[in-house]
Amino acid sequence: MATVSIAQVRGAVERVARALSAHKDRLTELDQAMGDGDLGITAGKMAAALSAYAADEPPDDAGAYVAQAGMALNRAASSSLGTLLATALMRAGKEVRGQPELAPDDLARMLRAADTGIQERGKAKPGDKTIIDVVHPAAAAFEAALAEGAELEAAAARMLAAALRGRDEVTPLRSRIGRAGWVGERTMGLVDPGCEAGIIILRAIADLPEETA
Amino acid sequence: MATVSIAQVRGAVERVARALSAHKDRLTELDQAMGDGDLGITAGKMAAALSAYAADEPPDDAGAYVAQAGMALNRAASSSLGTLLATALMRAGKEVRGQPELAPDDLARMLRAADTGIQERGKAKPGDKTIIDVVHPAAAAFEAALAEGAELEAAAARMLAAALRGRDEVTPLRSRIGRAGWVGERTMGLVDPGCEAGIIILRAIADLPEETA
Amino acid sequence: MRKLLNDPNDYVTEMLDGLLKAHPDQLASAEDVHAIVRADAPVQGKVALATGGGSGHLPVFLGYVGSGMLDGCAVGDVFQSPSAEQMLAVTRRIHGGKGVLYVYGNYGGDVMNFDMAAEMADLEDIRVETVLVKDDVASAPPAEADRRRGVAGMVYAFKLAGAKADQGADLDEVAAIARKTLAHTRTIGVALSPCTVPQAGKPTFTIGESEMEIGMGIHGEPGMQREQLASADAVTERMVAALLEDLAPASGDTLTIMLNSLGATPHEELYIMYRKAYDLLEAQGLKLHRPYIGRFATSMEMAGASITLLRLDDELKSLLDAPAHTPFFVQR
Amino acid sequence: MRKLLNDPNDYVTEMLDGLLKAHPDQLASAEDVHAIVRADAPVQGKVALATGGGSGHLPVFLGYVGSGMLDGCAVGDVFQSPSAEQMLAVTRRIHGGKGVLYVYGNYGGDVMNFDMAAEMADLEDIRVETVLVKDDVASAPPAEADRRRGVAGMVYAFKLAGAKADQGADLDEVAAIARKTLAHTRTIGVALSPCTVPQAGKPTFTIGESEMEIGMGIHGEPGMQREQLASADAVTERMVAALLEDLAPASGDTLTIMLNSLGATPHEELYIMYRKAYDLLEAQGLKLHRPYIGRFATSMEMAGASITLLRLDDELKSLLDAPAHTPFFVQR
Ligand SMILES: Nc1ncnc2c1ncn2[C@@H]1O[C@H](COP(=O)(O)OP(=O)(O)O)[C@@H](O)[C@H]1O
Ligand SMILES: Nc1ncnc2c1ncn2[C@@H]1O[C@H](COP(=O)(O)OP(=O)(O)O)[C@@H](O)[C@H]1O
Ligand SMILES: [Mg+2]
Ligand SMILES: [Mg+2]
Ligand SMILES: [Mg+2]
Ligand SMILES: [Mg+2]
Repeated sequence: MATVSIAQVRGAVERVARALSAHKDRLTELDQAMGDGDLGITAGKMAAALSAYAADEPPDDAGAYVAQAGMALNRAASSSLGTLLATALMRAGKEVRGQPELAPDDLARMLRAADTGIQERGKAKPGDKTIIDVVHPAAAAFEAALAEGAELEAAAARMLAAALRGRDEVTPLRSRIGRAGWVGERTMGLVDPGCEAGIIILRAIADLPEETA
Repeated sequence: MATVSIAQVRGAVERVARALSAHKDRLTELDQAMGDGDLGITAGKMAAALSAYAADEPPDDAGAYVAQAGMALNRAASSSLGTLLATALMRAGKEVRGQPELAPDDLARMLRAADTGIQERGKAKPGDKTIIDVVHPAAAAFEAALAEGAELEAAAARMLAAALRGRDEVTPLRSRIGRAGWVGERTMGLVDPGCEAGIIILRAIADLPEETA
Repeated sequence: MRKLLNDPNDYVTEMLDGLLKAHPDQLASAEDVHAIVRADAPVQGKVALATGGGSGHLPVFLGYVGSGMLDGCAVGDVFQSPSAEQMLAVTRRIHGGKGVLYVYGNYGGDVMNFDMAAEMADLEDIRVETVLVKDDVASAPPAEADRRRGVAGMVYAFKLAGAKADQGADLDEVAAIARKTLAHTRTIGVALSPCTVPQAGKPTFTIGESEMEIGMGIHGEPGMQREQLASADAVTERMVAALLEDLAPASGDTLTIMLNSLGATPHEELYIMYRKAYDLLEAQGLKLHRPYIGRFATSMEMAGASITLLRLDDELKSLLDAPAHTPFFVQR
Repeated sequence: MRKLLNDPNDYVTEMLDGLLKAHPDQLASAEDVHAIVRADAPVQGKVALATGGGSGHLPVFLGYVGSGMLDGCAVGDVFQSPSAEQMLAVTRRIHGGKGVLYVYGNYGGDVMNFDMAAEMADLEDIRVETVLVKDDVASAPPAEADRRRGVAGMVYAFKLAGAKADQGADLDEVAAIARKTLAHTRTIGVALSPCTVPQAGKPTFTIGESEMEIGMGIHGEPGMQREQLASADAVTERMVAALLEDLAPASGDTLTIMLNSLGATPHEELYIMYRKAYDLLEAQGLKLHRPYIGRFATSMEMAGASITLLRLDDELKSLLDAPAHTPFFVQR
């Protein structure tokens, strides 16, 4: 099966930067409804940091490249989600340290490491209605698809579908973590902004088009 | 010619209180345009203080009665105009100290003393566009009317007509004193709030109806 | 009205009630709760300093009653002069045998009432001197400086005259320091929003969301002009230029500076302005000593700021540096 | 946006630039201007105290860096956590050989970043203890007190732990004082207007002209409920009742109280509220010691106020009374 080159990773970083920037307002709106409304600003800072990062020539270590993207992210945007995403990138990069290119299995391990990293850093669990409810099922679906012999593109599509389902499944629930935890029952029925950010990022990484429905 | 009893003075105090209270909003508006907009509040405080004062049985000294009304006024409303009016009442009362009733000439002297008192306390002159431009011509007209043999009612009407002319003559001018002095040219064409207050008070004292034009 | 209050007519009385409950070791009232004095007044053998004016400007006026600054303060309703009677009550209670200095802002109502109080005090053989604060350069051109309003610069007069009085100086000497301080003090303000006088219940003036008025007074008196809100740097530059033009310090002079919020404007923005003012003044060869940055003379919840400059000589500098201690102002 | 600023992205950096220009004798930066430390850091042989958090709350957080309180502060963008790197820079620079205590508010971003910083400091053999501030009773019921937000009560933790560190106590003892202080500290706030985060350019939330939200957090986090603005007395009564229910002091206990403006609300109104709080607490047989009334933890130009109660024993009382000196907080 095809491998992913560092140039492709760099392309993904650029796509994530563009996607975050394009969806700033939507993230602000969601975060205003149940948080402090800064997620659009955070997304803008992350986008700027990532696009500046991608402007430089990458090293030939894909792992280091991803981990250092995480460090750049933390410097630029240290809100909850910024810090969790920074942690996710650092852990994912660490997982494949030294590798010049990434096989689909590497990508699966990276996604799993990101999921674990987010859970360890933030001390939240699946079902608490956070970005974990997108990343965790996405990692599982990607792994399962590969195990069933799916091609990279197909596995990516299943990953994104699982992520979307994860987001929608927790939408009716009450948020339990972070700022949204303080809002209590009023969060029921509202989309978690971190979930939405997770979707935006995963879709950009997988280079898939937006849902149309 | 008829004299004015202490009971009538008390009636005048009550009328002034009612008139000030009734015109609060107009005074606020005028003071907002060239001052700090508090003249309506001041008028309300003066009205309350005067009506409380008039509620008590007067002594049989008209001069003391008027002077003490001034002191009550200063305690309640010590803005520029409040203080000037308090001074005016104190000086007017002092002028007729010990008298149980007031002849028309006494009233003329009181008005003159009020005019002088206001000028001494506030250090403004006729033409500076202040309440002086109402009180000063009013005092002069009242005196002149009496000298020409007019009855009290006719003299009072001439006094008020002079006061109105005084107000209108300075309206086109630039204010030179107090808060309005800081507004400078923008005061040209605006009615001075202190002039308006002077008219309201003199009209109430004289018990004359409002202009209809 | 976004304000925490009960009956608007009780605003000042309740505020003073709270003040006296909070600081019984430092403050007391003289006859009437609207006459606030140091708890240890009269301080015998010291010239006493009194001020007064409308409420709504805390820490001005009563916030500077305390050791090293003022002995007493007559407290008016919001933006209203106190009465001559209240001023006389303060005067009597703080007089420690060496006379009383009145230092207050140049506003008609206050001047007339303090003049009345001084006449009454004179009848009681209390010697009173008066120094009017007229530091607002925007309120009249230099040729008519006598018509200028008193704003934040009065705090320097309180501080330096208070320090002089603490040294045992006599009334004329203390008055001379107040005059000298004010001769070298200039202030200019900028307003971005109005405030609401409780008894009026509506804003003192209206101003567009993205407008400002440079030179506006602390009761909303008109300034130099109404215009589009500019950047902090541009606003600071204009304010500093207006002050320097009027004060005309020489390169090498030492100034103290006050960056004062009118109320709503946060500390963060004062420091942004200070940064620019510092750069501008340093570039002119001026030295800055002991900046005061915070809320020193407010208009309740008005947004905006004022800048005050005071040119120091050695005497003024050492008086500025003397300790002071009030419920609102502590300097070691 | 009624704010005095330049490029919104430079708001915090320019603010810090002004701060360091204003107080070079008291403050310095460590590596990055967003890491503020005492000018005399590290103080050898003293436990160092660090905090951090978003900007827009002055004097919280960096305003309490100074003698008798904190040694350093990591400074985030407005309402944004600083990064772990900034915290590490502060930690390194203030460490005087006796360990570092982190005391900061319980917000997700801050917790994650301080945890990362502590892990990194550990690799450099700097011992770090962490105490989270969770004093806002409106943010979660008592059973979930661990989820509560940290608000104005943190100032008491800074003050008392700082005083303990000054006595030469070791890290565990200083941390224990911070924990004990916070165990006896409760805060509740009420908001009357939003504020505007410079980079967002619009108000953090909307609230009607005559509405209030009791229990709202200092970044506009939702409170207990939105309702019609009531009188100052009624609002104070509800706030005090909520605090007493949670803190449950006994008659005869001594409390200290903080009446804190969120920004725009003027001192005058804090004293009106203090008056009522005083009457209510006295009526319960509680004694009040050393009230703090002013702006201690703000949300820029938000209108509203918070009340904090801290139950004192002799140890806490003497630590509260110890002197302190920062550019924003002077106690003799
Ligand atoms: N402890 C946590 N664990 C996992 N996800 C979290 C956690 N805290 C917050 N999040 C996610 O972050 C999102 C909010 O991000 P952000 O706006 O950066 O937070 P804040 O402004 O509160 O620091 C939430 O919607 C949620 O998905
Ligand atoms: N020095 C003065 N001499 C005479 N009249 C004055 C003087 N100052 C103010 N006034 C009058 O008082 C009016 C304003 O009264 P008021 O609102 O009480 O003043 P302020 O609010 O400035 O204390 C002016 O319109 C003017 O007529
Ligand atoms: Mg957020
Ligand atoms: Mg007026
Ligand atoms: Mg007035
Ligand atoms: Mg946030």
